[in-house]
Amino acid sequence: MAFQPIATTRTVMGMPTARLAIWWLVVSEIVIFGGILATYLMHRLGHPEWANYAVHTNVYAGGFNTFVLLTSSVFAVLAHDAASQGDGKKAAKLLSGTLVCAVMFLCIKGYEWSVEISHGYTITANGFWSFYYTAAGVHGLHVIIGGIIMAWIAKDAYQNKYLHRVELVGIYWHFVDLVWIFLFPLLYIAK
Amino acid sequence: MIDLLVQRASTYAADIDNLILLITVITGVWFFLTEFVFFGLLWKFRYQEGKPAQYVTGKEKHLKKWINWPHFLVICCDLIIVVAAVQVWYNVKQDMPEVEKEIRVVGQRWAWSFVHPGADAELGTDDDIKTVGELHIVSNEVYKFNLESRDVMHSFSVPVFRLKQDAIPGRVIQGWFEANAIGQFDIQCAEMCGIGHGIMGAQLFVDTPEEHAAWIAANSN
Amino acid sequence: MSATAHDDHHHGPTFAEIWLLQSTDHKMIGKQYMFIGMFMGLIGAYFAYAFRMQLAFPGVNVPGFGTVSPLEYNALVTNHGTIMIFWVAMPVLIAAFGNFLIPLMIGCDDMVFPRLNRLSVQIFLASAIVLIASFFVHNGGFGGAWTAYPPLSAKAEYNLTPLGSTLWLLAVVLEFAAFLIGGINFITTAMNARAPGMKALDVPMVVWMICIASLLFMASVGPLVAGAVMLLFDQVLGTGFFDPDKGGGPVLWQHLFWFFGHPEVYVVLLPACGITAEIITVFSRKKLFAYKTILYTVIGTGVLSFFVWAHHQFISGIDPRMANVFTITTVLISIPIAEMMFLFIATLYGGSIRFTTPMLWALSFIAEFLIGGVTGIFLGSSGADIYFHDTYFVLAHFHYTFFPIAIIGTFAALTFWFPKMFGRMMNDTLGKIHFWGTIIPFNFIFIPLFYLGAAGQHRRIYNFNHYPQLATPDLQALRVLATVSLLVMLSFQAVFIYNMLYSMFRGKKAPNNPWNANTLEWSCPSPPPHGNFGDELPNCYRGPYEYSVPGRDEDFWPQNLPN
Amino acid sequence: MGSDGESHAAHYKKIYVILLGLLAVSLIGPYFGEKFDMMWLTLITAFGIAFVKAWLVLKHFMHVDVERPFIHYALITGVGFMVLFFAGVSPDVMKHEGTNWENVGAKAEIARALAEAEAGGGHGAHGEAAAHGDDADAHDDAAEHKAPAH
Repeated sequence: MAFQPIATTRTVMGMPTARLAIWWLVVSEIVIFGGILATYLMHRLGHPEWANYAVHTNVYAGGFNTFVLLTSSVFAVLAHDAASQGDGKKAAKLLSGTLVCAVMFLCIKGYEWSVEISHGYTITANGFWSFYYTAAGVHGLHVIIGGIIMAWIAKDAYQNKYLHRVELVGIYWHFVDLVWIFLFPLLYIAK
Repeated sequence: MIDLLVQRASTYAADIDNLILLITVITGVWFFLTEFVFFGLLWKFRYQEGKPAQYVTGKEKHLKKWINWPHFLVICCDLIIVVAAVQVWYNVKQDMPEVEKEIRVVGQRWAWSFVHPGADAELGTDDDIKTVGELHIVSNEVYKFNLESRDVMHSFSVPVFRLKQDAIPGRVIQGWFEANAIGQFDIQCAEMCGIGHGIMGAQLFVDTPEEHAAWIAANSN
Repeated sequence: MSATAHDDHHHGPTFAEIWLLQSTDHKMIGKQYMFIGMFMGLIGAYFAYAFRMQLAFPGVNVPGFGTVSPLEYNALVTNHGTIMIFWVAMPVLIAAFGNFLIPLMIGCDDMVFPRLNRLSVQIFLASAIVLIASFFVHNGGFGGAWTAYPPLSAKAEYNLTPLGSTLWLLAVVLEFAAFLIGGINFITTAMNARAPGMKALDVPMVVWMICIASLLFMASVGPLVAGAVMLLFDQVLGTGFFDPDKGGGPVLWQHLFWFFGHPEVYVVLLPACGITAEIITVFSRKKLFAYKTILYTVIGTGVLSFFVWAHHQFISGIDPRMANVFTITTVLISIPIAEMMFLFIATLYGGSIRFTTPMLWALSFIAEFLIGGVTGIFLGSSGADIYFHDTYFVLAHFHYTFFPIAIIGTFAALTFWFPKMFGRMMNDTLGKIHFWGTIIPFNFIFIPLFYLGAAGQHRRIYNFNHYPQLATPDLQALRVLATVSLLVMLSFQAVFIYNMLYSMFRGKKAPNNPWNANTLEWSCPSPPPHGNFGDELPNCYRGPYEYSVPGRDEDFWPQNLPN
Repeated sequence: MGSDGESHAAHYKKIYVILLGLLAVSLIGPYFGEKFDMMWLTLITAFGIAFVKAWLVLKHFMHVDVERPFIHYALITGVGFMVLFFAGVSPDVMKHEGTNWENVGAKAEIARALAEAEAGGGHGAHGEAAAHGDDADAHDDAAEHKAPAH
């Protein structure tokens, strides 16, 4: 790294600085997704008619996407395990497994959305679909950003450089998976 | 205290003014006391040659009590203020006394329009009188208003009544007032509603029963 | 703005580092935040000048602006508020002094993530450019109040500034992104990169305050980021989150906004309190009175600030029963802040107070903020707020809190740390002239506005002769007095700008520790070189406020001295 | 972290299998819950299992249990603020009337949508609000079983 300040190496709180920062990033993401989900939940409880709209969400696509994200999470944690033993190549291969799952997740979502939009359930159709696209959209954006950063880290890891970052992007990735674990029942199953 | 600036023209105006007076007295006492102590300390402990500063950690009992006692008294004053405020709030905003007349107030981009009950004192009948920019009411009668907005958020504010309630598009909000002073007063919009927010005033006419009857006769077709 | 050459840095900061925000040095980034903030402050002051002239002399051709149309008036008022809070108070108080002071005060060489720090200032500059751009689009800047209540902010047919509204919202979201990244950097640095031997209670109060402020910002901005995405979709795509015709509700935005809004005012208040604590201890040569209690009141205020948000909405459509809950929590939160003010005043007891310019600013912060705090009780109690909501009383209240925070706090910090930031001393007499020239007119602006607010004058009305009860000569005289006082105050700012620019290049050379203070930033050369403390970083042996310790010949005991 | 490397990977794979099992249950549960109209079954399987899965990911993948305690406080505080936000906002957004106010806009919207669902409803084909205007032309083809309005 061009210039690494001594400050970054200090661990007064007993944990590496980078991991501390990632946890703070996760806290700030909790309040963002928390804001969307709390608002969505209020509307779902206040608008019984949304159940009729929610019927048209494709549970099978959502369920399969959950399976895809869980698989990507297990790849990420295996990659972290490999990185903690210094095996950069194996970590990079496992991270690329996560990335494949991420791309698959986005493709399924793309297909799912195109079907729904063709049926006329656009974001401006009604309140439910507005929240559906906003929540899943913000989550999808986080999957894309996470994927790009993970690809960068995997490239470095392949040359055994900055292996500690594999764990960091893993924590972020597991959080994005966690958000989907809550998003899936709220959007798809609550009929 | 507020009545020195703005006339009291509704029954609960006095309650709100007295609450404001109570808060003024309590906070005024604490404010001047604190500023006095503040400037006193500045003067007493200003830099003087050969008089070094003391080493005070803040754990000394005799000094801490000078903080804890005022702090405790501030908490007591706060409780008094809260109880008084919630009481006034309950009377004005939550409790609805038995209503003699009902009017509809509609806020829209840049004018207030009113629907008066008309001769039969019943709202919703076809003899209602609709006016724009003018509200005619009788003094010493409890009026209930149904406040709504057609487009953006407005706020129905009658300073002489100490009345203020935002009009939310999509909602009907009720409130009440009882005038006890005759005259013509201002109605203002108290929520930013776009380019014409400044010209959205209306006039409130509090009439005697005779004047009101004459006005109804003149206006019901 | 070329800082003197750093000794171990083979050349001074390059042109790109200064002007194209390429530097990763926390001190350079701090100065960049400060100068962007001050530039935006000039724009905010210019807007205030323009609409205050319109209020005092309705319809006049304002010199330097022209006649103010109602649409322009709304845009001026809205963007004055937005700029002063998001682009002046936060960058200067949190980002500028946070960036400059935190690494120096906890004895490390830079922020833990220097490149992330550079990214945050670049995003912040982008947000400032986007906001300025929103003034020049069709129909001008967004005019729906800085709180941007929908449906006015959501529908172009209502606010008539479709481009301006969306650009305004994008600028605010970019500013949030900059401060989220910056905030995480501050908190992680302060937590993990402290000097060896510096326990949690040895950290200077301003570092605690800036970190707690960043924490409050990060925890409260989440729902508003979600709200901003919804409002953006409402504006651009036509969704119905806040559109009553499509089942949405404007009250939802109010809650999303004020859940962020109230912690936000404590986000800007706490750094100013920290700066005041640093300065009054140095210039009264006194230990801070009850450091731990102050810390608990700060944490208490921070947590409580999440429970009070609906006192902004007592009469704007929430359920009246909720107002009682929020009255209680609002009056409750005045207690920790009152306690903190008492403890600051108690710090002066037994001191040897020197009235230098920074001390005058810090003391005036306490004196003026008390007025702001006291008038908050009127607005926090629901019964009185029925009358005062959205009147000039509210406006005067929050100017008595925001002005001490953003302007007095900034001048206090800048005059105090100027020697360390630029390596030169400011002229003290000019400093005092500027102080009195700002403080006295400030009171003559806002005391009349309290009076006007009590007389029932409501906010954001550009011409009061539509209201017979408000168009009386004596009320108009008060508006003229407030405007004239504003003109006087703005003219005195020229004294400050001259003093700052002159001193930056030709001021007297500053020693390392001009004020004989204890904290670590005074133990390194001024301006500090790249890497701050040269070859090895200092250790910390005691608390930051060991002044006038009995049995020592000198009345200060720097943190880094072993004995 | 634990004994030698090999058992780690196996440990993570074991957790992964449990997660997949829970996912299957959370899919089958609501299917039966709807068929036999057992609302509680849908709730428990869909949401209850979501919390269990969340805890498994937190514990085993993010190692939050071995993390420093202040990280736990930070995460819990974040979630706590969202619960507080829900509590403070729901009386105005979830409910459509209260003391002295009534959200006629939302009620009208709900009534219209439910009436429309009823009109288009009947067993089988399911009407829905395609374009939001009044002329809702139901053209939904995928016949799904009628959803219980919970």
